[in-house]
Amino acid sequence: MSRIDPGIGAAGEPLPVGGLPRRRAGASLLVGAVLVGLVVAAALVSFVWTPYDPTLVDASSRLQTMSARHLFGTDKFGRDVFSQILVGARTTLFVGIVAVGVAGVIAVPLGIVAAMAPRWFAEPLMRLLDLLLAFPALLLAIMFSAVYGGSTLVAMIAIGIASIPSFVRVVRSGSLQVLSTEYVLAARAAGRRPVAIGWRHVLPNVSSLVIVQASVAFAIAILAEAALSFLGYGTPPPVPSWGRMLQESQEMLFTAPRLAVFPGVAIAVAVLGFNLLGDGLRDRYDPKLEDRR
Amino acid sequence: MKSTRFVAALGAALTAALVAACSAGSSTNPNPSASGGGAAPGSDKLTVGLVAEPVSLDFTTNDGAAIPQALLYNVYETLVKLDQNGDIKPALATSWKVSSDRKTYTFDLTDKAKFTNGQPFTAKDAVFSIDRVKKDWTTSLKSAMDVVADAKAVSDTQLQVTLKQPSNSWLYKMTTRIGAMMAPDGIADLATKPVGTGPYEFGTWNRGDSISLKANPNYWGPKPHFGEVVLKYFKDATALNNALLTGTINVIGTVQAPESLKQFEGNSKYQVIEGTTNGEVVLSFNNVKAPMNNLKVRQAVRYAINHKALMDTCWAGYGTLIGSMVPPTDPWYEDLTGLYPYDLAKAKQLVQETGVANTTLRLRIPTLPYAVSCGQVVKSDLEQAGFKVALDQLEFPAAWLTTVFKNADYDMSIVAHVEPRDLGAVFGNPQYYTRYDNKQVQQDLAKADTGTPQEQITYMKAAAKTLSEDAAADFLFLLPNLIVADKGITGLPKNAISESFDLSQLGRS
Amino acid sequence: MLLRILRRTGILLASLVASTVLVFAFMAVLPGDPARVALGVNASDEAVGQLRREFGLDRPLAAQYLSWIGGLARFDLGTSYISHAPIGPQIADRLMVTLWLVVTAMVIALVVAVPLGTVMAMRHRRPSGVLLSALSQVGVAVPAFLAGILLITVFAIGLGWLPANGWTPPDQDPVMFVKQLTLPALSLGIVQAAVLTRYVRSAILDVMREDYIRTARAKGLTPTQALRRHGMRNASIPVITVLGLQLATLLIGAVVVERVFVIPGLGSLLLDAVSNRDLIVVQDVVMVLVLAVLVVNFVVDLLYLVIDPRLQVSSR
Amino acid sequence: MSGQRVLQVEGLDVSVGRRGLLHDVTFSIDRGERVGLIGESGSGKSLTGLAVLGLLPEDVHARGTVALAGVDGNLLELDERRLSHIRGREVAMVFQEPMTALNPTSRVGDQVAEAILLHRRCSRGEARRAAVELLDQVALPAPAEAARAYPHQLSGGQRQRVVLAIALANDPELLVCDEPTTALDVTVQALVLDLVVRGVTARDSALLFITHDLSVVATVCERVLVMYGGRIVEAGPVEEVFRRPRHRYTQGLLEASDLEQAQEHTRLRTIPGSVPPAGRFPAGCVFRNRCTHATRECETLPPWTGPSPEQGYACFHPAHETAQVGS
Repeated sequence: MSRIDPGIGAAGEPLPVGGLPRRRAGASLLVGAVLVGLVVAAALVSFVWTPYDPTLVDASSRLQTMSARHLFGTDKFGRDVFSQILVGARTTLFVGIVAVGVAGVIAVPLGIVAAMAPRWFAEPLMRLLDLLLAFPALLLAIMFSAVYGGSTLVAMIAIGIASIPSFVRVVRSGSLQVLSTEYVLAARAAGRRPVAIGWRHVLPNVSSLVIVQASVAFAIAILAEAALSFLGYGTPPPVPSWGRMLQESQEMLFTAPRLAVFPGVAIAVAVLGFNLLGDGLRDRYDPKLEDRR
Repeated sequence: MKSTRFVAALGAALTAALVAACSAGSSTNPNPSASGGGAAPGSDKLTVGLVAEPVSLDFTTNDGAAIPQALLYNVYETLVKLDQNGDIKPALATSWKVSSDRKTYTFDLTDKAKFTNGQPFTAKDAVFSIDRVKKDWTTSLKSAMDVVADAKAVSDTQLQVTLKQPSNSWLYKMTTRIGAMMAPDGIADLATKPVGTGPYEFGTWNRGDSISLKANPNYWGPKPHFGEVVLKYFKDATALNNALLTGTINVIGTVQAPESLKQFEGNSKYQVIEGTTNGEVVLSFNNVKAPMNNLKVRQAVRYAINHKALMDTCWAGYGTLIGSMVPPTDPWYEDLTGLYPYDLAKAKQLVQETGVANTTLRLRIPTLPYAVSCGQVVKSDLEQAGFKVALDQLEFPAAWLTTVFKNADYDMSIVAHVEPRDLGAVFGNPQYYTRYDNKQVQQDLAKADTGTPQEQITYMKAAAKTLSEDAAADFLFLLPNLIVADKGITGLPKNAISESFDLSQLGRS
Repeated sequence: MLLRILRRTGILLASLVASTVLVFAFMAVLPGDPARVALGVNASDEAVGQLRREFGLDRPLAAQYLSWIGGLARFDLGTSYISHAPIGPQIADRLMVTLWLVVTAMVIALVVAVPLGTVMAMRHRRPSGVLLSALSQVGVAVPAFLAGILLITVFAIGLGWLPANGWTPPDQDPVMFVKQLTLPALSLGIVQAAVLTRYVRSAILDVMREDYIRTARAKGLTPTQALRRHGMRNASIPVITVLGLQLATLLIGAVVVERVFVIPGLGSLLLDAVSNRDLIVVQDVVMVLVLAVLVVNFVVDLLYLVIDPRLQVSSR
Repeated sequence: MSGQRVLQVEGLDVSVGRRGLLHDVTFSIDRGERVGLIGESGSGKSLTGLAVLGLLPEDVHARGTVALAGVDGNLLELDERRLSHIRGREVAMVFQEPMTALNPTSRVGDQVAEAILLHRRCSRGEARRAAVELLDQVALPAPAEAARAYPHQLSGGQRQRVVLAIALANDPELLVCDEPTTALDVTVQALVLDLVVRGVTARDSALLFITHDLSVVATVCERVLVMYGGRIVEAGPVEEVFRRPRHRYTQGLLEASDLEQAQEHTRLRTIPGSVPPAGRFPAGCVFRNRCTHATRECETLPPWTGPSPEQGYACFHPAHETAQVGS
């Protein structure tokens, strides 16, 4: 007699100790999606409708409190805060998309290449990226925007570049896993060209990792924009930006605290939304990791 | 054992944590009386909060208003100084005479003044200082001394200065930093150790934080009340307010967030002082470049701006509306605000007429609080009149100086011209960034400088009026001098019309 | 193990050299003339040219680079274009300030995050754990400067317990130093604690699922004992990685909080230098920051060696 | 049935939420007795082992009684502190995966010594010496040096011996082994099995040996419990059960592993279908959806047939004399 053919019971995995179906992962995903949806909805609505022109200065209606006419009140320029929050959502999303876009477009191919390339190439590449990680991204963004001035875009590209290393790392380790699977080995054995393998097999399989990482990077970019705007190096006026609204509200913190509350909450909601979304997606794609971060 | 290993791994951090936690705990012990920091009542130390720390203490090689703000009249003295009303008063020179051809000035100097390095101040030092401006200064301001033909010491207490031609502005300029009197052996380390004859001597400089000035024990004039005055520098207005509210500072020297004054005005612990400055906030035009070279376009801009509303929104209603480049403290001031009243219909009509609506005007502003604030209002106002405006924020100083000031690559900008009597500098020189070239104005200015004091007033008035009528720029408003201080601090300068934040009169009631 | 340390040191040195080139190249492309800013707007071209010669800005870039790193190698950071003061002592002062702030914040973060994260992990299925976890998510979403503003509003202006801003060196007035350090360190620390808590939680959760924890419990250790004796050390490996990254982020992230609390740290020195186009100072500060981050990474790698015996024998 | 009873499990039900994982598991083990628990993956045998040690995950709930000699009361109702005194002293466990069962950052000697220190009053030095001795007992070469090694410096077989040493450190009444050799090389398997048997024999401990490997059971155990779908479907002396399996599942299990048939070039027989996921077994006879003999009758739960819980089966259509017996 010998050991039982594992074939008979392969499908029935033993109950993993501690790994039972969880309801929380779904909750993060749901709450995250709702919060992000809120921000996206605000941005979309602002394209077709805002109660007032968010940049229209009106001295006669300055510093009004919350009312039916001005839902969130007005600022010292008499601009409608609610309208500014709506349009500010656009800025926030724009910022995230640029930063994540820059990082993604560069980092995803780089990560796959780093996984597939021979060691003499991949090793120095990863070291170089480590070095990039050591560069003070926020400060470089400040310098960029100080020097080239007047544009969030420039600063966000800097933030995007700064998030490349972590992106590459994630994509590379995911790609290495995919590359060691049997069907990729088979494809390699069959003589498929590396580019085709990268495109057909690796990319689709790391896409979930990329989405998770993008969600996290999105939140980081939003925080960075808020910080830059707060310092006066971010989105230039009069384009509404939550970070700058917060900064402008400073001098009236005691006389009109609501001017700080609305943008502050908006930033927190957006960041929280993207973080939760990232966590939820991670749990869904990789249940074993539960909620890291 | 594992536990000991774990301690080894994280031990250092945790021990540090405990220590810090303990000390942090003790510090949060509520003790409101001690939160006043070093400026508790009864001590003779005063802390003044200011914005923009100087990068160096050497104004002979570094431009920037922060250096004379801290040092002039306080550490360095001049022969003559400007008082709160804009009049020239004796300082190190107890009296002076002007020759009838108005080219020779004879100053009688005090014999009591001593430099803080121990040397007595004599006419030789005055000659040295004047000559040094021409010889060794590198900033552009040195040109004000070009008119001097010769300076000589008649005796230890008498100085004679001969000008190449009569100049009304020269004596006035002697009240600014170029008139600062320095000692020949006190200039070795101007950037970090200034030596002067003033009521205060330079103490220490915590870079990035504060400059401390100590009362000069050997001062020749009335001794200052405070033994030490600390000038503490802040990056933003809110931090300044918070510092005053929590007793870290006693005085906000220049309020940069006038909206926040509301919280002090009703509070009996504080006093708010409102005065005027020389800072005309100018919406400047690039007068040689289309479309701003068109008078009608410039007029349209001036009609489109609701100055009262602008001052209300962006500077909380503080300040003075001016119709030209002259503050009310100058002798040739004239109310010209009626020349271009707010008239949206007229502005719209002019915009239509000139077809300027098809051009996007670049409003390139420096990253300064008043400019950022006013820029948004100006843009909104102009767009109401049918203009198209792109608002560009350029980092101040570097980016703005290069783009707007040096290369005149702009259509409109907003900047406060804070130098005293700067009409001529801003609009009399076609090379200046306003690129304003008006022969009439230039002639009037020349006549004003070389003429008698009465002629000076007449010609300056004429120049100011021409300027305004020709819409060489729009004059948004005059920056107010806003000071908030603990109740009981006296002698604070009401008006900021000299280059100095004059600390010599400070006291406590 | 020795081989590993040598190898790691080699990487550190190579990274340093590479980063000097990167930093210098970056500065070289920044527009804006320091000489002109120093002299003011009306300065003549001759005067500007003279000052450029004085600074050595007229030399070829390669020569400028070599003289810069030559100075660095001798710990001479050069002289500021604007203030004409030596840069080294200035940076040292500012770095000390930033380090005090950052290290205190880090300690606060650790003291909060390690126990909290552990509790969250051990109760991750119970309502209390889920609630804490949700709270930490909110904490992560709050920008540090916003936390700073709130703290100032409540504790400085509202309650008057602590000064709203400012900085006093510890040797000048230790009491004031601690008072002024508390709020900024808290506002940095709390946000970092929120982030760190989540990492601690997931590291502990991962570890609790490890077989050796089950072995330990089968030996007769309670879950808490098992975690303390066998889990913590292993969980500390990923946490230290994050700690290193956070320390690096904080060195830079401190700049915003430094602004809110008017603290003369490295970040504000850099911001000032940028706006004055004091490029040599900018270059030095960025270099110091990069160096600090590289050193932190190096130390983290060495810590791995201490903690994880698996790395001690084989050199990869 | 002779000798003193060490473990008595009665009516053990284990569930997660509303999903039942173990049903009415009843068995006992006497001092010095070696009992095998066999079944496919997912049959619930590991859970049974964990339940005996009280090591079930937090959200897994157990009902019934688990009684251990020398311990008052039901193990399932004891608090964590009491349990921790029992674990490692009265009852110990060896796990399936030696590669991960040891703390990678701690020396193996310390890990063995810890088990001793936890339950005995002795100095650290004594514990360490005892640990070396234990390592010697499990035939680790150069035990003194091995004690100073970290787990990663040992092979899988060596590590499993360390785990065994930890388990035997306090001469437990009962040793539970959960597939201790599955992850090991065939050559090492025999050695480890031998050490397990020698270890329990020397201490006169009871052994619950969980495995899916019938041959291992045949060599190690005297008695066997067959588990499927969270239920014990058959029990009896090894000889008896393997010669004359009564339950159709046991029969299938034996046929599937019958090497001689395979040598006759016939296709290796397998049990049709696959094990359903935990908690998704059919009502009635848990095996009926894979059983070729199943009838309507099997939709009700087959009763236990046999003289005692230690011997018998639960099947309506037992394989009597018709059972094929491997000779």
